[in-house]
Amino acid sequence: MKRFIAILLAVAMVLSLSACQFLPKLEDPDTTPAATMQPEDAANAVDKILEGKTFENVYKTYFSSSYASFNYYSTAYATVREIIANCIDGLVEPNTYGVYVPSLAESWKSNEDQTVWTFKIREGLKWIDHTGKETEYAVTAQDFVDGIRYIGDPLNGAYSLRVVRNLIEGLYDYYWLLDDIDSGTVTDTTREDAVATFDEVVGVKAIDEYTVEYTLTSSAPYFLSLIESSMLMLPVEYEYAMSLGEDFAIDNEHMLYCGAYYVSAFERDKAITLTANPNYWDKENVTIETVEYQMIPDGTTSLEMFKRGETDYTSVEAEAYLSLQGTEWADNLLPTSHSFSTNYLWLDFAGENPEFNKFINNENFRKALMYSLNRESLASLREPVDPKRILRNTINAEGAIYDSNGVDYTDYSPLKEIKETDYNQPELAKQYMEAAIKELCDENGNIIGCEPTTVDYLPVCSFDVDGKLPVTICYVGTDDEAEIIMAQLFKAMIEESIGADYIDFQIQAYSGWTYGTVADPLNYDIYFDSLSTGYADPSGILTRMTTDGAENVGKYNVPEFDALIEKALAATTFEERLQYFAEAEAYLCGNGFVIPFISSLRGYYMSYSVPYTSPLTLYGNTKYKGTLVMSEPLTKAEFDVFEAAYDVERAEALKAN
Amino acid sequence: MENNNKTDSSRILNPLKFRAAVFDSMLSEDTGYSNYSYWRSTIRTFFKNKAVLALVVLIAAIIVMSFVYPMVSDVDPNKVSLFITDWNQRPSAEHWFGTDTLGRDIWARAWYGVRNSFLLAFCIALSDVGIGMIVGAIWGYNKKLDPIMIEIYNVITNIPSTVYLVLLAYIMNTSYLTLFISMASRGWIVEARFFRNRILSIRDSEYNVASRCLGTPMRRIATKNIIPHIISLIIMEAALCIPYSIGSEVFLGFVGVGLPVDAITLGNIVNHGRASFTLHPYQMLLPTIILCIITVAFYVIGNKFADASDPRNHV
Amino acid sequence: MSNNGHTSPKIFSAQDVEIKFNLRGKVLTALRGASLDLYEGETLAIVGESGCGKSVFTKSFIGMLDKNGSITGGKIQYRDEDLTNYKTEKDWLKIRGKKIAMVFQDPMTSLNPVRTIGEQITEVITWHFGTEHEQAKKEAIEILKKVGINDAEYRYKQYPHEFSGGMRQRVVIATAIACRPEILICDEPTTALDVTVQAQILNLIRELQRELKMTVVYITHDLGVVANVADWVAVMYAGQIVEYGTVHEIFNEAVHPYTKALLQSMPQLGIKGHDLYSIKGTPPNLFKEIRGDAFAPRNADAMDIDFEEEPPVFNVTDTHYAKTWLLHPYAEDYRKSLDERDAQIKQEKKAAEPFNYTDAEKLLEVKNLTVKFKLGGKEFRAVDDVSFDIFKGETLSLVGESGSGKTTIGRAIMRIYNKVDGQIIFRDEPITGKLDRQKKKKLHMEMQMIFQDPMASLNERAKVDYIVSEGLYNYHLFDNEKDRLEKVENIMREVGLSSEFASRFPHEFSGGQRQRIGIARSLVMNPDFIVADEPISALDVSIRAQVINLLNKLKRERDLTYLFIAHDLSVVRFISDRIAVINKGRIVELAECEELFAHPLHPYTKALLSAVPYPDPDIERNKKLLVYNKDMHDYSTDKPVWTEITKGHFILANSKELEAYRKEIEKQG
Amino acid sequence: MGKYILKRTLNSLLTVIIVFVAVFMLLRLMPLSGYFPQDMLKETDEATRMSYLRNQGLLDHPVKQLFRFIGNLFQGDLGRSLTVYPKVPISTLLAEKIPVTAAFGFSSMLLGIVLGLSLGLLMVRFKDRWGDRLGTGYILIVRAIPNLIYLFFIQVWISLWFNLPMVFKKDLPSSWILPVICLSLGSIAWYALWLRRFMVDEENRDYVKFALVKGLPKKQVLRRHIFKNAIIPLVIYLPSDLLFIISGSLVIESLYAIPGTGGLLTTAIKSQDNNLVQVIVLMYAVLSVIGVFLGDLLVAAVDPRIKLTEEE
Repeated sequence: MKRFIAILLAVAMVLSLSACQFLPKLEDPDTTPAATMQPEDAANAVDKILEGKTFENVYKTYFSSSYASFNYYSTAYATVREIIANCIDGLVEPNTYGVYVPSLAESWKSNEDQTVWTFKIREGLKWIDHTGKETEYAVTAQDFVDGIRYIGDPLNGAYSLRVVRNLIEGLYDYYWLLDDIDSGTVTDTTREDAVATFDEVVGVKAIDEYTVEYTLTSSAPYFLSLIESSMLMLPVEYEYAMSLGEDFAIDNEHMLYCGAYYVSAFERDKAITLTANPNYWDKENVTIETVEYQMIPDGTTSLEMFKRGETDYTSVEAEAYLSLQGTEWADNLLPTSHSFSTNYLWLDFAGENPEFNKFINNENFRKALMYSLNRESLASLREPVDPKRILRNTINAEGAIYDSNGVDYTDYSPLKEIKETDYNQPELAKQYMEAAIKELCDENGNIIGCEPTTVDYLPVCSFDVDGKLPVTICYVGTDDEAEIIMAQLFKAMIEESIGADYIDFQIQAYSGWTYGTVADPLNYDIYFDSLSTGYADPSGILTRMTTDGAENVGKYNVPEFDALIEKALAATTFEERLQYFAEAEAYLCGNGFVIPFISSLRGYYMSYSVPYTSPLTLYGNTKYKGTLVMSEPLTKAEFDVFEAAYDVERAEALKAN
Repeated sequence: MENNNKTDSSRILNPLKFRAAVFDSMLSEDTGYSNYSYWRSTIRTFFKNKAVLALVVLIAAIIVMSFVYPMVSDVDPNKVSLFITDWNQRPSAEHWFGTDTLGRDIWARAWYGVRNSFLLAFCIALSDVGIGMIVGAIWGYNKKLDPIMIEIYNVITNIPSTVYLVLLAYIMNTSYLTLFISMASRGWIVEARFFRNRILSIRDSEYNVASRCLGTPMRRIATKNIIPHIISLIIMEAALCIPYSIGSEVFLGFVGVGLPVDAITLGNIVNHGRASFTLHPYQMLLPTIILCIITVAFYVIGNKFADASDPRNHV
Repeated sequence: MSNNGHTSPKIFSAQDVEIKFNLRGKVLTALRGASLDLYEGETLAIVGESGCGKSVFTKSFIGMLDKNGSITGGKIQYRDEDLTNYKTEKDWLKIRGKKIAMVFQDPMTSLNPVRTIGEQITEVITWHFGTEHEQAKKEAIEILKKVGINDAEYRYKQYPHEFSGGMRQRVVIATAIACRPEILICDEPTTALDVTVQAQILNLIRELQRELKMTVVYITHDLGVVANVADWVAVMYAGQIVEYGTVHEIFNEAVHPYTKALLQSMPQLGIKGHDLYSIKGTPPNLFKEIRGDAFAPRNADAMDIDFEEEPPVFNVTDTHYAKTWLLHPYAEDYRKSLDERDAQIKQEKKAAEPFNYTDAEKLLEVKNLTVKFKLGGKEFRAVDDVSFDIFKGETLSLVGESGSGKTTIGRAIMRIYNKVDGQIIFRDEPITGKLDRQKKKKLHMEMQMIFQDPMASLNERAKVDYIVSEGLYNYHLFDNEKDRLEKVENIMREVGLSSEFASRFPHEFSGGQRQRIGIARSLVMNPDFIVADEPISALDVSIRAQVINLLNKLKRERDLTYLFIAHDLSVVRFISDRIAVINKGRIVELAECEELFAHPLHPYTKALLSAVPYPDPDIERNKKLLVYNKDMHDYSTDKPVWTEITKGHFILANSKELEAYRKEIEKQG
Repeated sequence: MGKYILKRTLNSLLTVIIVFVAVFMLLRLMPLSGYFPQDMLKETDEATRMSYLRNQGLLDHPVKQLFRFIGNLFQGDLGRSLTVYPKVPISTLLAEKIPVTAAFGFSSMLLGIVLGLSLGLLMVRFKDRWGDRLGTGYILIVRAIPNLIYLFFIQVWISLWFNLPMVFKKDLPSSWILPVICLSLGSIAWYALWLRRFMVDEENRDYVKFALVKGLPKKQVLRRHIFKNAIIPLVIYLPSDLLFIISGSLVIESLYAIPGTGGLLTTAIKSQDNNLVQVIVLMYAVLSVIGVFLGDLLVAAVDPRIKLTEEE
């Protein structure tokens, strides 16, 4: 499951973010001279290509894991995000250059410290149903308030609630009051009474029919990107949703739409058809009439089907990329550009394995691990041509967060140093390991204070440790083929650089819900996962990584980091905030509490769509609004032209903003 | 019928021969002697088919090779390379069947895989047939047990195997033992039923009744009267168990209840190879061919043995 | 043609037919030059033991040899057709079933169980004559009526399992004659049937033959049947016809030693208290080349020439010929001396005194024995309230048709069933229910059983040595290995087997030898009482006498008591002191042997006795069949009781019947 | 007959109950954290999770949960999926998925029976000749080689050679071809194998010899006599296909992206969607006992010798 989410995220990113050229530091796989061209030339070149093209009304794409439900508040499935992004509009949306432009909100403003945001809603819009017909329900400010009302009720089981619940004034207390009433801990008030207080206590209000105002607990300059990324900020027709109860949005017929498309056909686990909304407020910019999704369970099949013209898009994994070289398709391979999702290693600081536990709490050992990873080798699993471009040493992705001066968050010192360090230093790793051994072991290789025992990581595994070197490390991953290969590579490089006489690296593959059975009960020593920068603020990830944060799966204890996060949150300016966050992140990464190594990017793709024609949804999911679909596959040469032109245009656009 | 005497006039008969001969009672008894031997006929019928002989030789060669190779070879089948240039190499002099995604030698892995898979399958066959036979014997012989056993059979075969496979995976390590237990957890009852049906037909045969009249204890009835009659079935079932076990190992790998990732088995190799099949078909080629040879061979051997052990086919 | 005794034209001729089979890589010569002619409307019986080639011979007439067999010599001619030239199925279909039809032994398996009998008859008619289905159906119903099936229209739609054995054989016959064939070959048509039904079927065939003017060929080992039906008899031995003649010639003036031996070994011809004449050894192995007269090794009176030269065919009369050197002029003296000796022996034998019951000691008492079985959820009584005693030293026979419950009684006594009702008392101790180990051991050592099927009752995978000493092992009845071997050797010798046989497996033996091994296995325990469950019914005629003699010998020497279970009254009469007749789970009559044959009272006994075949054509053709029907009794109010009507003569009857029986006895005096 | 059916039904019911209760209770042994998808666990704190579990009734005593489930069952409420398809009523799910799988299952069963029996007949007709050898080879391949291997080859190569779609699409009839063929490969082999074996057994029966002696041609005897008898033992298993029709094939459905029930159980178990698992297990158990039961009824209908009262 995790893999699918990762792929989907990557796919989504790839589709939308076909540009990262505003980051001059990142090397392009093959740098083209077009990068230096003049805006007019670029535009002309693009026009020239587009002149000879015919465009399609239908876009055929695929998904690889099931669409469980369309309930955008409660579903945990990342797959749903793409459908919802196209079917339910939020208050704002990015344009093709990533600049926020009006969507359902015509205009917005915030107060000085960016704690109160007021949005003016577009008037006269109606919700439509799955047949595309207008319903009696109008899209109003109340729908946005009701969205929050919906997620504020524990019975509705809203997913990924934490950020929003903490950010919107009063929502946290409201939520727990209701929960206490449900569980019977609070008896002096009834549920009805508590629910009735929503409008008073929670910081979201419909000032009038078309004005909604959010009051936040802290300054949030990134609020617009949160609106883009979080489905919890989407509107709902409350009366309609309540009338359906639990049936709300279980399929396309039990929900209402207000976006560019509506789901006209839905076969669970099989196919989804999006049809353009005939009453859409921005109808003229909707270029594709129909988007057809079908389920294709694996990458090999999607590639085959792309070759046979059965789909308009396919991702091309590293191995496939190599095998396509020299075929007719070699010209159509396009590099994916960027992913905000970072792959990193969790380390278990409180696990039962006494050997690992001793060592992981030692800084030298953590550094030994850090320096033992040959990230390029790992990266070449996904990007065989230029593995360097997907290396990543930081948690938050480069290019995701900028301060008001346009300086990238990862260029803040001391994060910049970490970003630029080459961690593939086996010699250094060995030195650190020897240092650690000196500190932790006696001369006979016995780990001091460590008795032979049996480690019980059931249901994942159980094994015996002898309290001596080599240190037994239990790496737990999913049974996904690609992840197993990566794990085997980990094993090879760690044992090779640190030495198999110091490290005994054991791989356990586990299927099923890995978090619930592996990560949460600490049934692992090292675990591989990914994190994604959700919106234009490091807090999205970093606040979850504090000592008591939800993302601190390995139960490390980092008071220094916690303090820096406190400071960051309390900072008065956004730049100061970023500075503290950068320091905190550098602390965490530099000391090896987490070990990020590459981005989730997967090498290449092939497509029929013209790049840079859809909104640049950095934090959300692909929107098809504006996308042009050609009748033949895009070639690399064409792509380069588009890319060059886009770079120029985007620079212009950002400058103008 | 011609009614003429057909005496051959050319032959002169000796009148002295027309006298009483000495009667040899043993001679008269011995004419009834038949040299038919069940096992000899079975083996001969079995090997009469040249294809079967070839398969037996082939399978023996493969199994011997799979045990000898790990002993004599110094190639580490788990040796991972960190360099992309070593990955997915095409067959070459150094790597006869190329290397896999992480640069491991497929030739070496195939033989380790054959050994491990075969051992696993063999153990499963042993346990399925062994336990199945014992349970089947008790089941077949004890009429009172019958309704209970049938109920147990129904229940076990009715619970979808994935349910307890996953549950097993939950309570146990991924290891050969887990795989063994999960694969062997069901076969025995199917075998037991098979043997029960066979034993039921033997149970009331006259020679068993005769044994009971002689007061023969249960233990000896089992070892002397029953097992010798179903030994050919046991061999056949065990032989047929092997392709089935290998097949389910592949399937379990597909479902995700499998072996430790470092474990080299044919199932693991084939499942790995499947992912990159369209890209590097040679990676799957050798292991798949060996796997198919083994499963086909055992299937054929099992069936041919069954045919050969059927007295009706002793022609 | 005129002088060969046949009055009608010859329609079929087989000359010097040789048939070989490939079996386990070896060649078996099943037929070694057999010749036979068939004449219109006549009845020929081919007599022989199993394996003599009689079935193979007739199967070759219609091209039905098994795949591994082929005709390697000779000529088969039907009217103008040379059947040896027939190669394809299409050729054979011209005559198979249409001109030459065949009826098999077992009516229970000859009909397709899942098709109605009507369909199975109609399909023959439609196939051979291309008749319309409706018309064929009409014809089929006609034929069904003809073979004596009542309510034919209704039964046409029934399935075989809804018919009794006799009825099924009628259906089989109806199917066979549906095309009005010229030749009907009946392969042991009555062997699988009960004796009372047997006679009816033979009558039916005779009537049909007369009506349809068929030539009928019987293949049988039962000389009684031969005597009943045949005009002509051909005796087969080891793949050859050794003697041929009219039925009277064969029965009264047989010349071939094999024919003579066969007739003499019939228990009907035996004299109680003396050994039955028996043929030694077992039929020859046809895998080997046979030199001289095939019967010579078993013929105690064989001549030297018999071992060296194959005898030619000698004519006895115009209608009678045999293949034996005895008919050679050189052998005339020897033959005469043999005839004289036989006559003398016959005169010397006197029947033994009947068993003296006056001071006989009761060995076993069966009181109100009832055995119930569950079949299809319904309980039925296989044995229903049966009581009798067995006295020490006697042979009590239980006679009944298949399914009458006789075997069940034997097995109940042997404690094979866990639950029986009633009482069985052995030596004054009840033996039903649970017994302790000691008692069980004692019973196992005192009571033993001999089984019917020598093929099934020996463990194929154990050596004879183990089989025979199984009982010894169970109770450690030997001191050491040497002692055990000695015991085995002794008992083997006692049953007439070489002790060398001990290291062989059962399948290496012939049926008679196996039966002797089975007997040895029981005797090794030194029992006093033996339940012999149809010990000879699965054996060939020539072997039967051996086993009967052996049983009698053992009884004499070891002072045994037998409960002899059988369906063949002729054997029973020879071997037993008392006879109990059992029908449908109940003993209907029990009396001393001669008393029962002389004064049968119960209508079932009468019917049974009237149907017993006798190997004499004159008696056989004049016998009157009595038919038993359970509707003869009116037991609705007056229940039958087990009553001793005269001394030692028990009968199951109600008061009204008793009265009638008493009157009958008085009348007979 | 009525009594027999009643007895059988009670017996079957007992089996179903034992299976169901066993599975239900086993499922309750799984850890609570399993009720949450990975992302949800990371995103939520302990208290939120417990609140969710409580609201779903998952914290109640298993026995209470069992009785609640049974109670709802009698009101026609199968409950809602927990993790795989959050909140979607299971009845809706099944109503969506079963028809797809059943359509495939049914067509492949028909294909399997028709082709399998034809192949079996062919093999007997040409016993020990090319037809038989070819069929034996086919059976060998299908039964001996792990199906994953050849199914995969079929999807990649056969689809290419015959220009067929690689995945299933509802309104594209040609996309039905490969999955149906793949699904029926096994049952073709099964029917052919057993029909051949039973027919060869029947060939030695007396009634066959008698039918041949009657002068009927071999072909007719095969069809009218042997086939009719040999099919009876096969008929028993026919209704067991019912379960297969509904349960589908995990491998084939996942290869061809068929939105059926094939992988449903496995996914549900792996995702610890207990509500879904228990319903599916219940359904399968019921279907399989019905299958066995129907098998007996069918045999009784085909074989005139068997009357239902005679069973057991």
